[in-house]
Amino acid sequence: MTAATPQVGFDEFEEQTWQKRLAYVGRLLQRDRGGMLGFILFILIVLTAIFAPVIAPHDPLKQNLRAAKQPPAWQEGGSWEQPLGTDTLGRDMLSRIIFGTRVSLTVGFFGVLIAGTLGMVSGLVAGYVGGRVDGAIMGVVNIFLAIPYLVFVVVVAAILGRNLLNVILIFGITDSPIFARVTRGEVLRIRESGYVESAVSAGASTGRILFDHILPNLIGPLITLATFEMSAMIFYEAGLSFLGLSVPPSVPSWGNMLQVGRQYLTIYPWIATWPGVAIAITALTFNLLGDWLRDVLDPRLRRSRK
Amino acid sequence: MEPILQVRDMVTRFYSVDGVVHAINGVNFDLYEGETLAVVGESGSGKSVTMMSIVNLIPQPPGKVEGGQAIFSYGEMAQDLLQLSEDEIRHVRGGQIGFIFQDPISSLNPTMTIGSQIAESMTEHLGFSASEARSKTVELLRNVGIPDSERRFNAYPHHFSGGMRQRVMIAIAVACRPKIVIADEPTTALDVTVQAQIVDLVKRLQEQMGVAVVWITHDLGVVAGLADRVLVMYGGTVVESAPVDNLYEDPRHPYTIGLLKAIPRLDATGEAETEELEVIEGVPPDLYQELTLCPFAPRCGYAFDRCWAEVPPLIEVGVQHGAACFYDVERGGPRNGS
Amino acid sequence: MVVKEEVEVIKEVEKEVIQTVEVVKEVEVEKIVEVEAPDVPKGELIVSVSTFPNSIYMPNAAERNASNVANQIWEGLTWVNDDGEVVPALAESWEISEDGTEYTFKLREGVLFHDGTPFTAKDVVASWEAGKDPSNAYAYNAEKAKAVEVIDDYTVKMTTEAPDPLFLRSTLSKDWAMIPAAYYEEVGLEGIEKNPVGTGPFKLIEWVKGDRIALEAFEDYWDEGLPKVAKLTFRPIPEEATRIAAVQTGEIHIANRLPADEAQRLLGVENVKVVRYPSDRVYYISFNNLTSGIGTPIEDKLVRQAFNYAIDREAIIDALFNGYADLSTGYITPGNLGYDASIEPYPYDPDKAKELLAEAGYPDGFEIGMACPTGAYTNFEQVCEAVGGYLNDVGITFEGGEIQFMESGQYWDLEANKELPPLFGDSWSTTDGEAYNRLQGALGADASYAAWNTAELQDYIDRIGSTVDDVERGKLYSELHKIMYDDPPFVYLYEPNTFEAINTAVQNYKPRAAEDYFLKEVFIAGAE
Amino acid sequence: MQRYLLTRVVQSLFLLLGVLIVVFFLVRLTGDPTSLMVAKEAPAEQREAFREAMGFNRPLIVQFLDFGAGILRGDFGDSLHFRQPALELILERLPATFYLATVALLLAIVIAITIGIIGGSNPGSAIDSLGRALGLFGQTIPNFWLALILILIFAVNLGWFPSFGRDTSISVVLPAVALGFGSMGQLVRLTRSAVLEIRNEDYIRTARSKGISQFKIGARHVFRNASLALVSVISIQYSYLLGGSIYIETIFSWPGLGNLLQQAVDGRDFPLVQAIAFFISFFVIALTLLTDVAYALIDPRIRYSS
Repeated sequence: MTAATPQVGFDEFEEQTWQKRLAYVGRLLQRDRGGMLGFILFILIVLTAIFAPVIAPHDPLKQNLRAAKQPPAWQEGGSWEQPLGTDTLGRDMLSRIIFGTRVSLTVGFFGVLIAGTLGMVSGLVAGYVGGRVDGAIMGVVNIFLAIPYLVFVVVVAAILGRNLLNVILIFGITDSPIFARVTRGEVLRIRESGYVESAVSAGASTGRILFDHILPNLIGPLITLATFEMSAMIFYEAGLSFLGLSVPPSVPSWGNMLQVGRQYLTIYPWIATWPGVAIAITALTFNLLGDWLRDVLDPRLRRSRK
Repeated sequence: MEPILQVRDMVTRFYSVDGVVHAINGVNFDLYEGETLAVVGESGSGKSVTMMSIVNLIPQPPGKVEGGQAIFSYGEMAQDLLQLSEDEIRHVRGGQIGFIFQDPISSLNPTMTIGSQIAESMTEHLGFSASEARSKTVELLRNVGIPDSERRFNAYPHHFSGGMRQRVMIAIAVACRPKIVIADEPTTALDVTVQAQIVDLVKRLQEQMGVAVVWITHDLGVVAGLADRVLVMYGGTVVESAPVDNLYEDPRHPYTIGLLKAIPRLDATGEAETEELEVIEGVPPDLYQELTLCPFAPRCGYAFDRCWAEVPPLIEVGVQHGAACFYDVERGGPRNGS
Repeated sequence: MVVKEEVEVIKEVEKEVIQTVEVVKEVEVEKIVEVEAPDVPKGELIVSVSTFPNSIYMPNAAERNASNVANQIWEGLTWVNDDGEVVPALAESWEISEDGTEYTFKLREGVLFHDGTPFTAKDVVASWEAGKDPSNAYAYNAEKAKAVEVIDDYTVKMTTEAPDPLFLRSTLSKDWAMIPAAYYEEVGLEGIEKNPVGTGPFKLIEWVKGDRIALEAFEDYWDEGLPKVAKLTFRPIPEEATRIAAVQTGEIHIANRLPADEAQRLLGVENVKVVRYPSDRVYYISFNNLTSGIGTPIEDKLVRQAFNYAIDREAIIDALFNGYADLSTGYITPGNLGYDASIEPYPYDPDKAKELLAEAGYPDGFEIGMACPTGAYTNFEQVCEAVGGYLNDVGITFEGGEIQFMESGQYWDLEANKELPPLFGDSWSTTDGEAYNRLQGALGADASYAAWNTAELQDYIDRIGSTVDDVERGKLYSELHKIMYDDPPFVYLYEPNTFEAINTAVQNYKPRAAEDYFLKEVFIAGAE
Repeated sequence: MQRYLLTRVVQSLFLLLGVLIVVFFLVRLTGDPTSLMVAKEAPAEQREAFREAMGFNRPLIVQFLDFGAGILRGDFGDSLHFRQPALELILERLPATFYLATVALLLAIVIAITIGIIGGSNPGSAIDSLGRALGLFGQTIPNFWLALILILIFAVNLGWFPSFGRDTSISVVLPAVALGFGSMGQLVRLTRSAVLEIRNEDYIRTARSKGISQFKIGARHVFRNASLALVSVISIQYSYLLGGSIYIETIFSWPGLGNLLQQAVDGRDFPLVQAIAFFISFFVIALTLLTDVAYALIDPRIRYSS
């Protein structure tokens, strides 16, 4: 260190008590207004998803075709009964958007969980064992990366049929190669660093090395990646809906709502606007959060700051 | 003799998440033409930041030079470097003041040939054409002891060993025949055997070019055979400034005294002396606090009430010898007027 | 049998359809300058198609967009005119034998193919042979003729296995394309498809796949004075919103297949008029009594009636089609032969539905499987959702908790194998002016897509299929209409309207209920 | 270097083979295209005859070997729907997609690099804020939605650009913007964070200590190193763009491969799906190879050491 640039102090971070850590996270958030915004929005979105039945004014599936396509309350012909208006089947937009949070978060969370688990395990094995195993695993990963995403998704969707579980599975499978690549890269990087070598020479078992040395170092980059991928999945869901391959039309997912509203974009703009806004805000949230997490967790950035 | 560089009351601060870091708190020193000035201190003492601040090399933000002067005089010209615009100061950097950094591995651009990295500053400051710069560079490479320099012009940094890279760094620093070279711990990252070669190289070039060298180090041990004068820094201030012999024989600041006791000395036979090395008790000062007392007071065995109340200025204690201490070590009591 | 009789009966029916073609928005009258058609072909007419035509050779043109391009290049022996009459085209006249299986055609003389060769009897034989090549998707259309013989250069005799009421109207008018025999011999089927040579008013200049199909006027066309435009270009634009944008900017002249709501948007646009007309396509929820529906409550007639009462179809039409669709009363639609106008659509009466269910022994409703395709038809997913909601209201719940939505390819596979649940949604169109094909396809004992069949229905279908006399056939249709209303094999939903947006410069364009385009008389006002 | 290249080429060939196998069997798992190809009214015998004629009733492995042998002859089979050789169809459409995706990518790269480097070098400046905003919006606006809005504004209301097709030289503008927007966002972020990281590198300090002008530091030192980060993701971005072209080409009626792929998948046009998947994979793999070589050219460390 040549310049006495003040350090954000990660090294001390590890030894501090949780109160201090919390306070520290608070300070970090305070400094990064984007991260702060992302954090607050994230909490709000998660709360919305959890308490959807409590918050939503109506049943999101309750149709009333005689009151279809009502504009938002502040426009002429709207009512506060349905503050954001109604869709083509007369269902309450606000309630559907609120319940849509559940679908999006479920898809994002479990999709990333599956992709992350699959990817991490294969990446770990590939990176750690190396040699032919590495070659074989990365070969498969690369094949999957080289196949056009749409062909893959459409075919899998056609085989499995349309439902929430399948959409999660599809994203879980198609997204796992990215996690595998990142994991493998990190494992290789960590393996080359001195401390794993010294642990090996000190006779530590493979399991110990994995759990004590490699896994803790993987968590940062993987959590960051997961955040971005969750945002991407909310997008993919909308894309799948565009092709009519996402969750069944009856499920109030933002993608479905956007897809239905697309054809009314100029006449009944609210039908497409709200889900669009919901997608944008959620994607924004995860991106802000991801940016911030990357700054805080990525060891490479940490290093370069010194 | 007029000093080539006069630094007065320089203050530099860093604004970070956790608060304001008071990195430099009123630094004063002079640098004379052709001399070697060693700047000594532990990490965080502000020795590098001082030198970076002079030529606007500290990262901004978070860093900011908030006060003082740095008068740079050569020939008829005299200008306050701190007042120059970035465009003006950058011609001083590289043109008049060259830098050698600690880690030659990360300090060279991995994607450019070493030749072009040297030639770059010649074309920038001396207005050389590409071919002129190239031939000068080859010459310079030879001069800093890189064999087969014609061919090595197109080599990349990763082809070189650490010592060779440091030679390249040195070539970069002196490429435009500057008046001052600031060497920031240039040997710390190198093998012991290479260290001596690098020191010799710098000395040789200094003689050839008559350049003043500021040698930043945390190791008082290497200073003895190298420097004309020494500046000891602590907590962002200069605590003692003296000709090198003076400092070793007659240190006047308790911190310097502590430092000197912590150096393992080799006697003529190469055996380490048997007497035990002393360690300075306590921790370095908290730079988040504004400086209102002697920064060394918490660790100082001689500290008395005044030391806790004000910042001691650099007091003339001998010929060219200053110490920032209210306590007169020689007399064994508070300095006169204290 | 006399040909003229046949024509009259149908004329009545078809007239009704044509009258319902409605100009939703006319341009202010003073703006229309009285324009006369040019003497020679002038200007370029640009028409959008909503899909990428797969082939512009009739026996392979997969759907209406493709066949509409083919219609301009090829011609059949007969033609169904705008009034629904079967009129001579490449055949000048014809005679039908007593038993209705032998047709003798007198061919029009002086007709030239695009390559300059004259059209004669041997070309008809070649066309038949090319059409029934098994690699053609619609080979069975050509196979409807068992034999085609050359009598002399301008006389041809055809034989069908049994009397076929649709042979002249359908098969020979739009399913066969007359190709030059010599050219066919030279280039084969592949060559014909790639570089079509027909007798139609336009000939192909180039087909830039995915971009445009460019045609130009055929100067030696047999029908004097036609066509009226010098160039005719079809542009495939699958996205509705883009078709609407393009007709607004004037990049295209005719935008077809627009959704009702979007078409409304064009009402304020100066250079565009919007027309709508009913299309002959029935949307329905089918019941199954052949496989998955055996042993379920839907075998009970009362239950099936209850379903028809349970659904507020008017609300569905208002909400999803902006009110522009007609309530369906059965498989025989208002434009079809034998339509019984006295039959009223089932009203929305949930109480009556509950009563009927109770009477059938299901006072609390029951659970049953239902499926719908996705990506197949405009808004159909939402229609199914709405239907589901109404059925829930009378106590019907679905297996697995919800309607199964399936990608259309997979859906039709299951449908063809009769593996769909007892309730499933679909639609069936026809361009023949009568419902035979649709009835046979959805209810016939040996039809792939049939899920419902009874002896009574089969008997009617068989009789209709062999009755050449239109009056007799019309009566049979009417009876069947009533039977299928009282004992419904389907929940009848709606017959949608088709919207098109047309540039006001386009003159003499007459959209037809069958959505088939014949553009030889269309011209562009002010074209240079 | 030559050995490196050779290994990579061989690897790529294996990858391509893997893609072929996976695509072939995946596509067949969706079922049989007969229902989609043969008219609803057609009698059962004709369905069987069609199946027979197309060879769908043969064992899968036989179909695959046949397919493989065909490819070696340069024959990808005939499209079922379009009734002409799949290869011919693809070659007709390929240039349009290639052109669109390339324009979109170039647009994204040029804008991303300019804004990323200028913004990243001056954190907090107006251009940096613009870059951050672009980065976020690129991730939060679905491209098909953007496409529709662009048509409304720039074709219908302003009349500056055509609303569809590829008729004039400016036809590419709207689709390229809609297609490249997401990539632009990602690349801006990437460039910006790479620049922020590089800015802290010691060699940049060295360059500054040499008194090199800000512009030259950006152009010579930062750009070259930041482009390493960009080059490594360009093949990934390109494959994203090819995926996105499915939506964009459909909306703009652009006569390209994405358009064709959607139809082929919809209609289970097996030979066409296989051939398109193969070609897109081929391009992605070739591009990956190319970028790796480019990477090696830019980064001297790789050139000699691997």
